[in-house]
Amino acid sequence: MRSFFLVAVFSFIGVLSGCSSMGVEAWERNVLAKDEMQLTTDAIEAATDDHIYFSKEASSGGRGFGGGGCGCN
Amino acid sequence: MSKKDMRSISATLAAATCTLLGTGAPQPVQAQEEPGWDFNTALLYYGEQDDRIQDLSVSVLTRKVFVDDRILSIGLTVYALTGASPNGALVQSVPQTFTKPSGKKTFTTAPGELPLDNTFRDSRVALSLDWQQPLGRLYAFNVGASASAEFDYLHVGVNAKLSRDFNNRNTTLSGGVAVAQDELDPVGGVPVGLTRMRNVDERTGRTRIESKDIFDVIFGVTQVVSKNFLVQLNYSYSDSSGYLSDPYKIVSVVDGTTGDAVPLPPADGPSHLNFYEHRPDSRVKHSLYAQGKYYMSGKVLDASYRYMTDDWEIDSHTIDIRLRWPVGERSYFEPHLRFYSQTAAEFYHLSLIDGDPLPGYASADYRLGDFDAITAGLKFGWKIGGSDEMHVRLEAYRQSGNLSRSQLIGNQADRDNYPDLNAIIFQFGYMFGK
Amino acid sequence: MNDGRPERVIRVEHRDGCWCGQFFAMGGPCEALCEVDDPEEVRQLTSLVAAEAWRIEDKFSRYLPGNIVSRINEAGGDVVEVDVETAQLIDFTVTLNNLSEGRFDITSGVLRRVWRFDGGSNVPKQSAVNEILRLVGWGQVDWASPIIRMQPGMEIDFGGVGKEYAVDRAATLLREATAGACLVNFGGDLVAIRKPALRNAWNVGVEAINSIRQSDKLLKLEVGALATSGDARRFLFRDGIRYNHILDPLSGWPVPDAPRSITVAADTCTQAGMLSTLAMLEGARAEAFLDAQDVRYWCNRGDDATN
Amino acid sequence: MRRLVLFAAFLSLFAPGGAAVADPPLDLPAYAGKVVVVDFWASWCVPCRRSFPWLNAMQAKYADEGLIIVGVNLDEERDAAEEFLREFPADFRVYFDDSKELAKEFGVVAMPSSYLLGRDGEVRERHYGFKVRQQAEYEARIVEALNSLE
Repeated sequence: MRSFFLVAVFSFIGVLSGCSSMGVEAWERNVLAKDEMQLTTDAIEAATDDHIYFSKEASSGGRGFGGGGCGCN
Repeated sequence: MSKKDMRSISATLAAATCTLLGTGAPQPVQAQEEPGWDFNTALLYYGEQDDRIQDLSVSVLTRKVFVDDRILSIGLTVYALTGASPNGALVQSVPQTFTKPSGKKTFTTAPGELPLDNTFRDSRVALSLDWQQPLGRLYAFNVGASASAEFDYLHVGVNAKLSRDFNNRNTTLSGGVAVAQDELDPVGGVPVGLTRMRNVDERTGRTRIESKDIFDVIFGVTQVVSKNFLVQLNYSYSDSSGYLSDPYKIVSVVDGTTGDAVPLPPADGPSHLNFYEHRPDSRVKHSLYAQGKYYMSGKVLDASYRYMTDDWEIDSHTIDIRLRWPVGERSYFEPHLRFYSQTAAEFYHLSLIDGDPLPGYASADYRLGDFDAITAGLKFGWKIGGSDEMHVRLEAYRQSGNLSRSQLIGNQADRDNYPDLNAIIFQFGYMFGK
Repeated sequence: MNDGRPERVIRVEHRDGCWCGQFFAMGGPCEALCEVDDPEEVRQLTSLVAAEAWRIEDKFSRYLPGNIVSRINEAGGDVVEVDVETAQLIDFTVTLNNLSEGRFDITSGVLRRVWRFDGGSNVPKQSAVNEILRLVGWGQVDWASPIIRMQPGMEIDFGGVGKEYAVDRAATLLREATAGACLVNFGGDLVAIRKPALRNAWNVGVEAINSIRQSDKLLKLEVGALATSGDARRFLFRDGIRYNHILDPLSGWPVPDAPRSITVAADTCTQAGMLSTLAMLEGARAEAFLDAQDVRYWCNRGDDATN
Repeated sequence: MRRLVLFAAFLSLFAPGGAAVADPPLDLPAYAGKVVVVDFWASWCVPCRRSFPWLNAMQAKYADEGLIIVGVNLDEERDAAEEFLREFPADFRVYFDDSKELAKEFGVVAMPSSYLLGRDGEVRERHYGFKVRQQAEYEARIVEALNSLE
């Protein structure tokens, strides 16, 4: 299982290194400008989920900066 | 009046007004609405089965966009928490008595039941502030602060982030730092790790307040791949130091052959031998987070993967998939699946063996064990009025622990020492004023 | 000439970082805000504005005996010759009458004899409406500029256009008198003359209730005009039906489904005011009408529950 | 009523938003001797909304001195552009660059992108994005171009 994930991550990095040849023209961003195409569509939902999983699991963050708190339950 | 006739009216009127006033307007009108505040509000219920934790919270996130895309966001969440949480002790075939964290009373767990500490009745208030603004054409900058308070816990933090666009804005690199300080002031004081659970009114070996410092760094790349495909990759580093244990958690001490908890002579205190847990005083985490958003004729696939590893030897994988599926012009469904898997911390011990030398660190907290979790949910959102939106979300969360036979001693194999955690999440959200 | 109306005085005060001259005209408080440092100069500029407002009020108010409106209304079927300014105003209202297919009508004021919008339940009988409706209709007026002749009993009323006209006239005077940025505001109908230098724009509050939240919108007006038609407080309520005060001269009854108020932004106050009035007369189609006009507007439909 | 209809028919030639008529090709060299602002925009672009009132004001203010503003639309769908124009009417020429040829020629890298062409037809200034707080500076560049002889 883990090796699968690592392959996924490295192939992702490989894709990114080809950055300069990727992308769209300035006028081709109508889809990317939509609310539902933003990386975080609902900030409260994201924060809520982060807090729930922070309180129940040993991992947190990754997306951005988390909110904190003890999560002691 | 037909639409075409209607349109001609303003022109006719302008001409007539010009005749009346003897002059036209020297300049055309320029009026813009001062952007107001927009609000994102939510009511959330999180409830665990078997009378464990129930959490009700209300969140309000308000945002104001100032001239030229400078944005102020203020968030406030109030939580009300009740219920019980496993204290780390093992299930036994006899009743077990424990001293409450306050040190003033005891409670007893029935035979065959997982010992739960039911003193949780807490409220939490969390506040966040964020200011975001472009710097020139290609840079953007944001600073933020967060604070939260519980009756026994205080968190304050600040963060800053800078990003720059490259490659005709198709690539964005960003970097940020955050620092936070947390302070614990638990009921009955902070116990010393790996010492025996105290009797009622025993006051030795406790400090009142402990704290921890957290330092985070994040680097991210966002890349536009095509007109409808966007990816993000983040690396984050997090360093916590200070008091990282949970002052309310304990570890059972058992007989090396039977696996049963070691009984203590009768006293106004615990019936069996338990130690307060003790975790290292520092933790360094690394995570890689990748997210992709893909638009396919109205539907949006949002998939992310996170790999986390730390020096407590916890590795975790998280996969999160959402598919936003529009229904008509004004509503959508969004199924959500999340898979999580983690390995145990190196100092995770279901129990400690009586007579063996004490390990440096030990915790039986189920959250540091080896487990898998799955979340499945569905969200339905609909637009009201111009751009206001409401949504409801219902999700189920299940955590199942992985204990191998080799970790269990004697009778432990006959008891469910790592029961599944089942919870539901319900959220109602309302966004308005955009 | 103080006949029970407010005294004609000018007050100058410093407000929101600039000098503001205030006076009372046309049934409400009026003001001129000027980005001019010298309060004495602001007093002089305000006098200019106030003098024009009072002149127009005296000339076109239907309450003042002896003025041109009274002479026309009391002619008893005789011919009256009007001056150039009055003729231009009448011509203007004739254009509006045409544009609105008869629903904007300066002879409709007599309907107020049977309709009293005091928030009560005094809805008139159809027979009373029919009776008064005989005296309404620009089509019955003989108008060949500058000669006017009306049926006895008919009345004209410039109330629907006078204030906006006065704001524009005052703004024209002010624009010539000073190089500074000014805002002329006659009870919410206003013109911004030049963009203020100290701030980016004039801040103007607009009563807008398009959604379930009741809040005032704050507008940034750089230059140009805003005018509002309608008044959320003037209505009748009977048998579960709310009657607004916008009367349709064709039927003699309030326009169904008219918004409570509409604010329009346009180049001149007269244009803004007329567009908002015409939109009101469109009733349920007010927004569609304004959408077709390519203007910015803020429509207040409020909550149609009882009070 | 007939009078109104006739009048209306006459005025509709000048009515803003009358984009349904076939779009004549944009012939920039034909504007030689004028100062031209070529402003590339799209309906989904937020700063474009802010720029329209300002462009309208500039066109009205400097038309007599020889300023021509051309708003070049780069939307993929004409309907979206027309809806935008209903909300933010343009009092200057709007050209629909359906083939995006003009955008490629100018090398548009941001939305909006604005190019100031002097009386000689050469590009004098490029502005990417639109900042309300830089309006005065944009205006000063236009005035400079208008005042320069060649």
